[in-house]
Amino acid sequence: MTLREGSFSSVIGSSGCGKSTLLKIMAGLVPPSAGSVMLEGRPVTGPREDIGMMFQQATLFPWRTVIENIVLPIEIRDGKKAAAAAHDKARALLDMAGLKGFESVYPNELSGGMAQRAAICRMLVSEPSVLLLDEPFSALDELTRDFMNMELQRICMERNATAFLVTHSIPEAVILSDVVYCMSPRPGRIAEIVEIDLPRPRTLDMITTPKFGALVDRIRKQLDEGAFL
Amino acid sequence: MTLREGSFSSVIGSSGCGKSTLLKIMAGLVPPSAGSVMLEGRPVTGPREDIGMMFQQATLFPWRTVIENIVLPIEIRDGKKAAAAAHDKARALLDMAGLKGFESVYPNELSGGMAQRAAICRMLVSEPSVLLLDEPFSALDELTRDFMNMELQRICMERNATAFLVTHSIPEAVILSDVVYCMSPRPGRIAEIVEIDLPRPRTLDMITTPKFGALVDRIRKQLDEGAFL
Amino acid sequence: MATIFIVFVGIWYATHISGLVSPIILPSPMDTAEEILFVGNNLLTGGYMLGPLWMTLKEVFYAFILATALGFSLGVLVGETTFGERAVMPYLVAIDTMPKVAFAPLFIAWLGFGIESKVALATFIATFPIIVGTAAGLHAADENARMLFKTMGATRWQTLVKMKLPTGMPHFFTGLKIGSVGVMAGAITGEFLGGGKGFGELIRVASTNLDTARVFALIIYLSLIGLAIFMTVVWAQRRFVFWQKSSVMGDH
Amino acid sequence: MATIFIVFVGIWYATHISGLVSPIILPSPMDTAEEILFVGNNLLTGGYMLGPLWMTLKEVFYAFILATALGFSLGVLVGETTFGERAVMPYLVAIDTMPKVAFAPLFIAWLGFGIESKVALATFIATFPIIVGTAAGLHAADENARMLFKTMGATRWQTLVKMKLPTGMPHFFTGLKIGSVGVMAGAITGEFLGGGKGFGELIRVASTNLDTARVFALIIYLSLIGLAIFMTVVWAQRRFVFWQKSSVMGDH
Amino acid sequence: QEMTRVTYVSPSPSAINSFPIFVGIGEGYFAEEGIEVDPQAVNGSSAILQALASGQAQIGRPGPAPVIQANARGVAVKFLYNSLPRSSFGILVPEAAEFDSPDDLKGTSIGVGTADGAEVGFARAILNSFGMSEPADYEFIPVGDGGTATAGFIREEISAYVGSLADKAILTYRGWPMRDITPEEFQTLFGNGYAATAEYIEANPEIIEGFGRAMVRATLFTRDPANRERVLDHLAAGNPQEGEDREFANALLEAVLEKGVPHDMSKGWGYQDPEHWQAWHDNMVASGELEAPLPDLSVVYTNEFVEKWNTLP
Ligand SMILES: Nc1ncnc2c1ncn2[C@@H]1O[C@H](COP(=O)(O)OP(=O)(O)OP(=O)(O)O)[C@@H](O)[C@H]1O
Ligand SMILES: Nc1ncnc2c1ncn2[C@@H]1O[C@H](COP(=O)(O)OP(=O)(O)OP(=O)(O)O)[C@@H](O)[C@H]1O
Ligand SMILES: [Mg+2]
Ligand SMILES: [Mg+2]
Repeated sequence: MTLREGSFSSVIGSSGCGKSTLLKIMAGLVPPSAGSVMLEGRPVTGPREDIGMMFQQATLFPWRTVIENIVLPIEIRDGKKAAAAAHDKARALLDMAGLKGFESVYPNELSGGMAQRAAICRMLVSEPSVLLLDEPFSALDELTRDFMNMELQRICMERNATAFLVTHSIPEAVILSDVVYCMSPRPGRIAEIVEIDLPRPRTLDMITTPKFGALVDRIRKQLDEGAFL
Repeated sequence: MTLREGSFSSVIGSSGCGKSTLLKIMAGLVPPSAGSVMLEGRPVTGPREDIGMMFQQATLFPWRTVIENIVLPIEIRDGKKAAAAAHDKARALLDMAGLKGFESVYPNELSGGMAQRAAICRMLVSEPSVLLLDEPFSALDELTRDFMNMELQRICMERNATAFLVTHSIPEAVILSDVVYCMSPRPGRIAEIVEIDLPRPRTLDMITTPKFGALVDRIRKQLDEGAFL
Repeated sequence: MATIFIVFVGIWYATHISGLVSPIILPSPMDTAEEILFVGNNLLTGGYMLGPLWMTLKEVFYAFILATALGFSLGVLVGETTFGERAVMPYLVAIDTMPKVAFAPLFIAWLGFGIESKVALATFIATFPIIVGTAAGLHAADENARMLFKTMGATRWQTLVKMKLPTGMPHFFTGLKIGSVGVMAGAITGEFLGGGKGFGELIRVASTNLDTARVFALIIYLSLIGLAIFMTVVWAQRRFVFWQKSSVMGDH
Repeated sequence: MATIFIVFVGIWYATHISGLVSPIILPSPMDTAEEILFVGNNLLTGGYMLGPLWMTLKEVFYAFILATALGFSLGVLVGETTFGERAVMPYLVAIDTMPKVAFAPLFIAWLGFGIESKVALATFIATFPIIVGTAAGLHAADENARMLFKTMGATRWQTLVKMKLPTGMPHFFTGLKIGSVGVMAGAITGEFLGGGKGFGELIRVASTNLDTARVFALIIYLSLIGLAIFMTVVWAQRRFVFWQKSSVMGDH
Repeated sequence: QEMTRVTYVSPSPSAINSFPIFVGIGEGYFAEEGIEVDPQAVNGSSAILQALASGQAQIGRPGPAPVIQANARGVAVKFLYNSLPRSSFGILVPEAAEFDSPDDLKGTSIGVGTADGAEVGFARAILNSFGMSEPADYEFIPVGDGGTATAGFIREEISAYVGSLADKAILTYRGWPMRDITPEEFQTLFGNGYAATAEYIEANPEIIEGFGRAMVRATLFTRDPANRERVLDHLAAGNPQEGEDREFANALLEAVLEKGVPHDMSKGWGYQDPEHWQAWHDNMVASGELEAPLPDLSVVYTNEFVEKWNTLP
């Protein structure tokens, strides 16, 4: 499995097949039991700081306000001063994520979806060159989700960032990705690799095109084959 | 807002509009700031035990194996003995949720979706007459999700249980519900009540019927109107 | 609280008038109350007890600061490093098990009869709970938070300061609460063992003179101070660990 | 660990030969080692020290059991009820601040010279950390878990037993660790203060006779026992709180 | 024969300081009187009096000052047997120090132990008689036991140490030779002795009789140099650790025996001189330890058993 720089890949597969684990291996958080991960020609042995990762849980820190949580990666990389300077940027990200006005709120006052959005903002704030996303939009309503998807595409294209997304939504995978990896159920293997050759930038109205429908169907069929019951 | 006994209602609305809070108020966990909740003619002042609730987080207890987590409601209601007797039932539920073989595993070895499924099993095991579900299927792949939806319908119809579901998937809301409540964004109000008059039992192939499509469109339009941007 | 107090004094009074216990072991509540007034009066009018009180307060204050600093540092060493956990902790436990009394001569030999040796002993007693609390706190962070910090490329130091320590605050405060109480006991023990012109000495003198009511009165004043220190810690916890429900109230 | 030991003994030896500290205060490492052998030999050959050792072990054992039971019960009272938190806790803090030494005569008056009075004192000293730890643990459960138990119609008792207590286990063990060390110190203090034919008395005799090397040797044996108790608690924690990372290892 | 159990409390675990008890047990003198002694140790005289008052112990060995103090507080405890007629305390200075008399100590700090409040009164009485008063002329520093006292000497924080005869013997034996500069006339400030509550004495005169007789016999036995080995054996049985180093134990015993010789042999062992009691009492009043003089000092001690004790079978 090779991710080209600037490419957008998705992984789709049944629950428990090892997608989160795969992501953790790619981030260098968990040692792989076999095989190796290479990033920009060098093997990944430990975590690297140009990776932005979002876990399935939001993992916000309760003692920091939302905006402080968001600038945390900056604070870690460049110190307090840089973090203070990044407040504007963080506020812009919050606006984008529909969290305007929640800057100084503590995370325990956020709803599930809001926490997830805040976690996305935190990942984006440091402009990482590789994004690893574990079901970032699962707790969002469709509308917000579509909007966030388009934002994500814009951000990745702007920065030529490499993204790797775990999702359960086939349309989401198709609209965002260059390649979709379908995983078979436990033990998870990559069952099929589907190249998505829709033109970039993608727009939401592509969803209604027949080509899009065909791709979705193809992936769904693939997943049905390995169905768990 | 009135829930008929044995009816299935869904709430749909943008993230952060107060759906989880609504559920908590209905369960009697949080006092409402205005209005009151009546259940079977009596006002709900505190939590009641014939309510089965699932939160947005799985909230499994790390010191209990999966099956012990599942029989917990029985243990609480009827004691240890009844809980031991309910192991078979719990195992059947686990099979249904595709968690066969994970009975004696501790929750920290489950994936996100598996934990969610275990939480659903826990809710179902005590056969509550009212089900309050907060995005129970958000971390599941489409296939598992469809399957779980059908199971949920079957269980509710079998027991004539009243169910109230928070979801972000419009098709999910439509296929399961008798009534769909659309909430407007913050501050959350019920913007529209859509009655779903599809015949019961619903099947997955209804999704492709024009009537289904029309309902989905209607709800989507309603939500678009109150869009958050 | 008042009820408990009344019941308590009631039992005390009953024990007293039953004549089962000699007044040199358990004085009557009235005698004790009288002595409390006497001591209070002495303190308020700037009598001879004010100096000792001030001395003990100073000891407690310095020892608490020192114990917090020391306990925190050692707790981080023990909780954060394998070296600390494996190599240092057994020594700390072993040292803490030792009767502190045995160290009094060493402290006096090195630090003299002044306030220093008492501060050292009180610090010694109060440090261990803070070490254990801090170390336990460092283990409290969950897997996801750890991984998140790794992906952010946080240094070990940053992970410690920005994640593990805040997460461990409730544990740290548990240790601090226990230590805050120990520091008072430690100062008095120190004064008992040698030198020191603090409240401990007043208690000693009263005790040798079999003036048990006075002993009780002095001890009650100490308790109030101890309570104040403890409450300060509780207040600090409410203030700094605001995200955790730290009270029973509003719970049911 | 061995390195620390060597460095430690090295400094000790250097202090000794510098002649700065009289051997009455700090014996030489060699003398101490000799005494350690002597005491070990005495114990192994069933000499007169075996009885006292056994006595002290019994005291520690009973006191630990009692302190755990008492500390746990009071901790639940304090952590679970408003009454406990508001009305009982201040008294517990106040009592714990008091110099325990002042209570020794009372314990002897009521419980006699036997093992009971020492057990009482040791229990007294070790209980407070366990109370604080248990109470803190009861506040550790998160909102979701509480709500879940409410919807399940759990009684207060069930919520306590099946959720709050397991959740609070790490805090409880923090208290237990501190208490396990306190119980040893308490037993020895009790023996110092009155009666009891335990190890504390051996230390006291050696100390009055200014046989400091012997004092050190005896204390080292006590420390080893204290360490063993502590390690038992650590082991129990690993065993019972298996879901929490309780060690630094495997962490980085 | 029915044995009566008597719990005896001493202010320290030392068997040598309570030698009549352990020798009496060892030679079976108590058993002959139908008494089974259960020796216990607490920390200091106050704890002894508290143990007596609570009924946990029947006979103890407190200092005279705490006994006066207890009576002043309404606890009727009677001194029965004066075992250290010559002061058990001394103002000790290092052998090499240039102090020879208490008034040389003007302007210095003096360490006092913690075992007994009595030594403070003792030292204060002596220094008062030299016209010195605290804090103008000297300062007391409570230093605890001998170990901390040596620390005080090393740090030059104290110039003298008011300690017991045992302290002197121990310090000397451990390489810190000490000199006693207490003037001879203060030898009347006697040391610890055997006491019981008035109530107990009244209810059990025959036990007091038997107990004292056994002690006198034990004292005589101990004082016979021919018995020294057996005496040391008995003492080692009472406190094995103290008896481990026989030379040391012997030195300590010698010191105790030296201070135990009555001022007037004709009155018998255990006799208490009313004048000496008065001296103690007056000292305590003068120093303020005792708030008011006792109306009748004779309730504090009794010599009524002395004759019977000294009439040996
Ligand atoms: N503990 C709290 N204290 C104060 N405000 C809160 C708290 N929890 C939630 N809120 C606020 O209440 C509103 C509704 O939250 P709720 O969790 O009900 O949203 P939701 O509709 O479930 O959203 P989602 O779909 O993202 O889960 C949010 O705006 C949130 O900021
Ligand atoms: N800490 C762990 N120890 C042992 N096994 C684990 C652990 N975490 C996960 N697993 C197992 O690894 C498998 C893959 O888990 P993973 O979390 O990667 O699944 P996933 O594909 O992300 O599923 P989901 O879509 O439900 O999040 C699961 O079968 C799970 O039981
Ligand atoms: Mg996953
Ligand atoms: Mg929600």
